[in-house]
Amino acid sequence: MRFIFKTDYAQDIRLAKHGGHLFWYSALMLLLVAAPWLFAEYWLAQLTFVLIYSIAGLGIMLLAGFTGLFSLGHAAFLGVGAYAQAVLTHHGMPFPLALACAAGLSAAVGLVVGLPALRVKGIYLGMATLSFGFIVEEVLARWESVTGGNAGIHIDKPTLFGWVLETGEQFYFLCLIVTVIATLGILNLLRSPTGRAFVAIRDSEISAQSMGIHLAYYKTLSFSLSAALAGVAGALYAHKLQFISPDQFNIMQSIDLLLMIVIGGVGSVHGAFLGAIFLITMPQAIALVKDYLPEAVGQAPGLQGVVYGTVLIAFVLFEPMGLYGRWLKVRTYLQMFPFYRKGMFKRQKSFQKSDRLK
Amino acid sequence: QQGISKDEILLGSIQDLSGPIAGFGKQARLGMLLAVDEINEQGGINGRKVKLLVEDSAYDPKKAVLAAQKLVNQDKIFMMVGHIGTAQNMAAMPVQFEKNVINFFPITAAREMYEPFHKLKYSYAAPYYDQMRLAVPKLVKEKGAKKVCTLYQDDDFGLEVLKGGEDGLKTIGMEFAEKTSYKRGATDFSSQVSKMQASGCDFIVLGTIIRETIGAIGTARKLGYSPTFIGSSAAYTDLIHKLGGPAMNGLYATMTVQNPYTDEQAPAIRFWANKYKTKFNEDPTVFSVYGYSIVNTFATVAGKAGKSLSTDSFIKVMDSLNIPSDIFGSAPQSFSATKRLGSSASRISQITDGKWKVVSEYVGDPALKK
Amino acid sequence: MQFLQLLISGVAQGCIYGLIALGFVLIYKATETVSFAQGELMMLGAFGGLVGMTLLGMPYWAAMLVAVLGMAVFGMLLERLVIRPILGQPAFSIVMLTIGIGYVARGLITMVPGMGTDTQALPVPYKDEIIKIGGNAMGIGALVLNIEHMVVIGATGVLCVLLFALFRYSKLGIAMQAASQNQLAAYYMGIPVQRLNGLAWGLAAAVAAIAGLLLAPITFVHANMGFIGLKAFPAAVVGGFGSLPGAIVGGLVIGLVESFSGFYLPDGFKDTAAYIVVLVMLMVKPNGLFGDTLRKKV
Amino acid sequence: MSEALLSAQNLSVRFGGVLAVNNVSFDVKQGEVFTLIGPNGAGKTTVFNLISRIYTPTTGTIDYAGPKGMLKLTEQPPQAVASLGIARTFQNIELFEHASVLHNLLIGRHTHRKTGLWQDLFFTPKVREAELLAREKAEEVIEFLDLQHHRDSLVAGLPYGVRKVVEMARALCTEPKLLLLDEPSSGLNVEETDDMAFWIQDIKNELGITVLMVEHDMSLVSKVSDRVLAMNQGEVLALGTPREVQADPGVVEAYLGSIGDVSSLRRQTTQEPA
Amino acid sequence: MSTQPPPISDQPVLKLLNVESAYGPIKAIRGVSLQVRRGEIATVLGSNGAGKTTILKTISGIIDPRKGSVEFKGEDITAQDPSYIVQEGLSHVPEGREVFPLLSVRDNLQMGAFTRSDRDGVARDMESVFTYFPILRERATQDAGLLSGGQQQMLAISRALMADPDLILLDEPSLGLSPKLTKEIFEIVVRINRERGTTILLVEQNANMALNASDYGYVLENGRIVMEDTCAHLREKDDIKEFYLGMKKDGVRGERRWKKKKTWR
Ligand SMILES: Nc1ncnc2c1ncn2[C@@H]1O[C@H](COP(=O)(O)OP(=O)(O)OP(=O)(O)O)[C@@H](O)[C@H]1O
Ligand SMILES: Nc1ncnc2c1ncn2[C@@H]1O[C@H](COP(=O)(O)OP(=O)(O)OP(=O)(O)O)[C@@H](O)[C@H]1O
Ligand SMILES: CC(C)C[C@H](N)C(=O)O
Ligand SMILES: [Mg+2]
Ligand SMILES: [Mg+2]
Repeated sequence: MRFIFKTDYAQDIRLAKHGGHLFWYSALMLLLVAAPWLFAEYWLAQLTFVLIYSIAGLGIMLLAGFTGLFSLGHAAFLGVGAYAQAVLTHHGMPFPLALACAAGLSAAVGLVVGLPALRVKGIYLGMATLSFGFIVEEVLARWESVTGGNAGIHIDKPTLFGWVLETGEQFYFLCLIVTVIATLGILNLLRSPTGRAFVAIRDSEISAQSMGIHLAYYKTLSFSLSAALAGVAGALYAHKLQFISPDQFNIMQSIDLLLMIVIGGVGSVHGAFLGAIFLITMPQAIALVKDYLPEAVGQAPGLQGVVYGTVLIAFVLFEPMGLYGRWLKVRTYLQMFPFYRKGMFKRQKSFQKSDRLK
Repeated sequence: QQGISKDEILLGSIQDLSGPIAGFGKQARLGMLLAVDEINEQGGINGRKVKLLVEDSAYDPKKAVLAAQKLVNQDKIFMMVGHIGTAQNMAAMPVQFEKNVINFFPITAAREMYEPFHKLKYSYAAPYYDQMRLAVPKLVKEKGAKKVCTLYQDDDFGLEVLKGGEDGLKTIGMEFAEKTSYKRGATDFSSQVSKMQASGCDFIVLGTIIRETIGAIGTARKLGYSPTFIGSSAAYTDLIHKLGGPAMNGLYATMTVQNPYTDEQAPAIRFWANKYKTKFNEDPTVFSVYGYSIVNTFATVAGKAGKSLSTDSFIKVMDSLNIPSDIFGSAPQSFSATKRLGSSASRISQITDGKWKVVSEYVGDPALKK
Repeated sequence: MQFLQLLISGVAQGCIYGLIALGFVLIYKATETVSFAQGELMMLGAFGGLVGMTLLGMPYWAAMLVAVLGMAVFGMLLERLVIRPILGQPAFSIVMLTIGIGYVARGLITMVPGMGTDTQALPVPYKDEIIKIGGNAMGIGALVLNIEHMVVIGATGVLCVLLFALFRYSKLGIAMQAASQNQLAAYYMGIPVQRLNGLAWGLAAAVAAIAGLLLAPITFVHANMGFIGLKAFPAAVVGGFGSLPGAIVGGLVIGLVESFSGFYLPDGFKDTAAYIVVLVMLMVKPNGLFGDTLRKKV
Repeated sequence: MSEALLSAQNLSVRFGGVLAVNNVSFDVKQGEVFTLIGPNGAGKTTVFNLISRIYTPTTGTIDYAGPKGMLKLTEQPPQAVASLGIARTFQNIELFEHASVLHNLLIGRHTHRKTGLWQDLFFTPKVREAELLAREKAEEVIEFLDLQHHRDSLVAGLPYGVRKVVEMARALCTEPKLLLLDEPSSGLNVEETDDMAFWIQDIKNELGITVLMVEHDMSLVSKVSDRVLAMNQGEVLALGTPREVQADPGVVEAYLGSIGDVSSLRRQTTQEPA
Repeated sequence: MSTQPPPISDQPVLKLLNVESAYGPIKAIRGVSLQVRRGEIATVLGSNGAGKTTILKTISGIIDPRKGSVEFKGEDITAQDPSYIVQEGLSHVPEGREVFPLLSVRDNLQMGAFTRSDRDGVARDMESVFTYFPILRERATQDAGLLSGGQQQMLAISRALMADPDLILLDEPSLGLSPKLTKEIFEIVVRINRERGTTILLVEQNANMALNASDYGYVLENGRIVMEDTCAHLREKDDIKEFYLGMKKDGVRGERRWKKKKTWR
């Protein structure tokens, strides 16, 4: 175990808690910056998708993981962002401005969805957001004059101050920058009163309220911020995919987003990233492996669903804290190496209580 | 040249193997495999064996892009053949075009598969738009219908049918008396059918695929409502009469190649169908034929392009190609440097006694489109 | 006449939603989880019936019985193998599990060669029969009642009454609710929480199987038929999750709204009507029509 | 100890058939410890819930001397109550279970936040400064209530008694003018109850906070309260000094019972277990 | 008490041997051995966090012990399923009430009798419970979650009585009850013990009550039993008097601001 000798309150609010953190995160950054020279084009594209999904993941993590509000319609925000970006850049708006507008529009929509969230919880909130997702999808499909309807629309390459981002590498760097900014923003929020208010609402609404936390304000704020991040991710997604159609933002996409943070680890910023890595690499891994499997299995349609579902079940069963939780255990194990005792991480019996009374 | 090695040509395809039209995707894949095996048994193309990699898109554009990226950038395929689905193709094409990979004969009859022009686009399927534009007025006149209505799937596919029907009716000075739609996956069509019944429609253009076609017609039959129904080639599948039973008799659909029944009259088709059935232990469908023909056409062209096969040499051969009608009765096709749709002609077929029967000659001038 | 016919179609469709929603509510009442696998269980049940009838050549009733019982056993097995190990974890984990189960079930069925990817018809004896009321001699202008729908309506009513009685009057049913509200206390009372949970899942799977078999003539049997559950969710919510009669009423509301909006409103409203109703409902009455309005007492 | 900090007039609240509070009026004066006692279900917690705006009274009003003069508390939104200087604890303990004690206390500082969303997003120097200040204040409370050992423990794993203290600490972190304590000593043993008595007195005397509490432990009540209000079935039974109220026959009858000797409970046989 | 109480046999109904339980890495009790004889009332005293609740939870199978064994009526019930243990005749009034919030009061009581099948007996016990706590009868159809704290505590105790068990574990039964009711609760407990011969293991902060009502007592500190004796003897011990009964020799205020170290260990 590493012991950090604390001498100063400021230590607790620093982002990097000790030298080790600093070292490893710098190394990671370095690796990410060098990625275009290290990885083949295909993998760089995957990495770009990972970054994009991480941004969306951060958003839904903020909402579900830290504020405890589960949204089953988050793909709608992704869609709003993507379409806003597509339409605005098409009308010649420069990329940064369009991105800001996409984020703003998503946030505004998030605000509207946040309103029912003030009155309903749990499953009801899930259904409200689910319904909202369906409605947005329908609007995107029906509002043909703007969205091109179900035929979908193409998106131009992003232009930054008259400079067109032609290559995958350039776009990768753009995503990397946005991701870093988004991550820092979230980390800052979490160590400040706003973030604490979110977490308080997650744990107990009644005491949060009695501590003077304005539930309505913070819930809508959480919805908006989360939607804004999803909107940014959607905008980048639109550029990366170059073609968007309403059904890309359907319920399955929403569930994917939720799965992402569950598998990554609900309630940790790391989880959003690990989940995104998982979500993107999993289908690739299956696609790579299936050519080596016996025909009856490898080529069978549905294999992906089975693997996907099995992995999800396995995570919930064996690692409810997600990938990040697993990593924490591995790390603790390594740090304590000779002194590790069995049963240390043994799951305690726990007992469910109605969440209708929260 | 990407995807071509000394003794192998690598092809990629993306099918819906687990989504809503997985039934089609699976058949198309098997048809392709049959063709690939035949080609390889005969020594390949100019000494190169064909290898086909198939990915699953589950009818999801995003997955299609990921699959295309894998095929194009990771596996480095030479060409994308028979990719199913309109939106999926739309999403995947940019990835392919960036790497100069041809989108060869996608399995969807949307006009976007050859328009706007791109040198890497080739389409063989008579567009839904043209199918309906030509077939609807013809049949309306034949039937002497007074009021024409439509029920379409509210997505890009359904819209093509709608627009084709609209433009076709315009040529005979009519328009849709009632337009109704549904969302993909819908199971209840009672209010749409009632609406059309209430407005007295006696001719209905269906922009539907499988279950929706059956569901809509079934609903109408139960309401004692029996107008003339016509669907597009998307509804031209043996599943319609197999699932829908006798209620489906009388349905018209536009089509190009015939469904290969294993007890078909024409011996060539029967032979082929039984070969397929022996190999895969499943009845072939019209989608098997699509897959089979696509790969065979590829092989013909690639064979002509010679040993130094490359994207450019392939395009060169392709752009002066004339394909005659095949055993399945496809319309003759021709391509040029500016004409990337083989043929816009289709014919009309009807279900009688639980089987599709061709009831018309090809309508539409193959040379009509540029 | 038109109005009446729309009403009838709406009620018929509403009962379908209600029937599926019953399954949701059942699982919710007994375990406080929302099962996203309910639609897939329904699909499995329908496939079970299909295999029984077509491959094994069983008569309709036998196949039906075998499918329902088989699914009940399957539900219990599912609980034993997948749900029980994490019993007591937050409900959210179990919701995620059910999503996983749904994926696997759909995938596995799709993997079955020669069957999984196809759409199939279940050869029920009453298929395509209709009853006409009124109208002239030719039957023109008559009200049409569809046997398939009548069967659904009847079954929904019976199931609802049975389940309602179970939860209201039987010790077992009350114990299930007790276990879902406070598992720890249920253990303290000697309630065999795990066995009751198994029972609840078995029951839910059986109800799903019934729904699947009754729906099969209407929607056909295919791997994705469970997605209709996405429309049954709104039904359960409108009725108030956790209320069995609510599920039926919610289903009817959604069915009727769909039917009428499909006829009288522009395109696009029919498909979103269910969701708009849910949103409106949640604004007006956040706990649905029959849901209990409860706040934690501090 | 003169003017009223909080004054309730003719409060009533009805839940369905139950009249939980029935026409109750009382004043809490600045700087006193005012205690509510009464049998179970008398409506004591409900009075607290009315003050903290979890419930809205059917009739009656509550006046409160807020920072900007007297105001009608019953017209304030629930989340405003804390910033008016009213903090509370709960009968059944409502803490943020999955957070550390320190984190709980920092949430208690919420009403004193000075920064907005954008500042928080960028963690400006102002936020940093405010954070450090909040931490210092929290540490003061930790010191005051002897919670140093538990600073970083998760609340979920703390014994009942410690949680009671943590909840009180969290309430103190809001720097209230009026502190509502719902059964502060329940679940504490005699010794711990003694500590609680000292703390309550210190809160009153050193921090100058007015305390309104509900309590069943009469030794604690008599030790710390200035005035006691006894309730029964939602109505006022008696009001006065602890001694006066304890002597009230109605209170004895409904609430206290014949305490005194409990040796009657002992096993009467000579047979002593070996 | 007029009825002649059934004799306390020497047979232990409940026997803990060297039990050790932990929450994750935190050991809450370390090697606790104790026994409760048939027909007696035993009590465990201890300060906050000493591990009293943990002992009770371990007995009723809510926590599996790391080491040691629990024996009930001669049968090893270590780490058994809690519902099985209850069916064997042990019932537990948990700390913090734990009612079923959305069930009516009557259904809550019915659930208490879940393991029983004699309808008449259940109805009779329901009646007697209603006579102990008339408010429960008044609120029989109300959701239990809406009861006041003390009313819920009454319900929790009544619910355990409904099981008609051989052994009741009571975790702080007087928590949140008025002084009058506290005394009544103890009278009821004693009465049930005397009349039905039900064995009782009691954990209570109100040591005065507990030591008077019980026959035998254990003192728990930091997860270890540091003292055990008959309650008659315990009542006389100075340490007990000082720390648990609050009978300080010097009643000077403020003097004990600085806690004294406890003497034993
Ligand atoms: N939300 C509610 N709905 C219905 N009844 C309620 C509600 N809240 C309280 N009651 C009833 O009001 C009465 C007073 O409850 P309250 O919680 O105020 O009692 P209390 O004096 O705090 O008692 P205790 O000492 O047992 O905590 C009780 O009979 C309770 O059942
Ligand atoms: N869920 C938990 N997780 C971690 N530690 C726990 C948990 N529950 C209890 N503990 C620890 O176990 C020890 C014993 O707790 P226990 O609840 O048994 O004490 P107790 O004697 O009943 O105290 P109290 O009088 O407060 O009820 C305490 O130190 C507590 O911190
Ligand atoms: C195979 C076809 C039914 C596909 C459909 N034409 C589509 O656009 O996706
Ligand atoms: Mg109270
Ligand atoms: Mg305890």
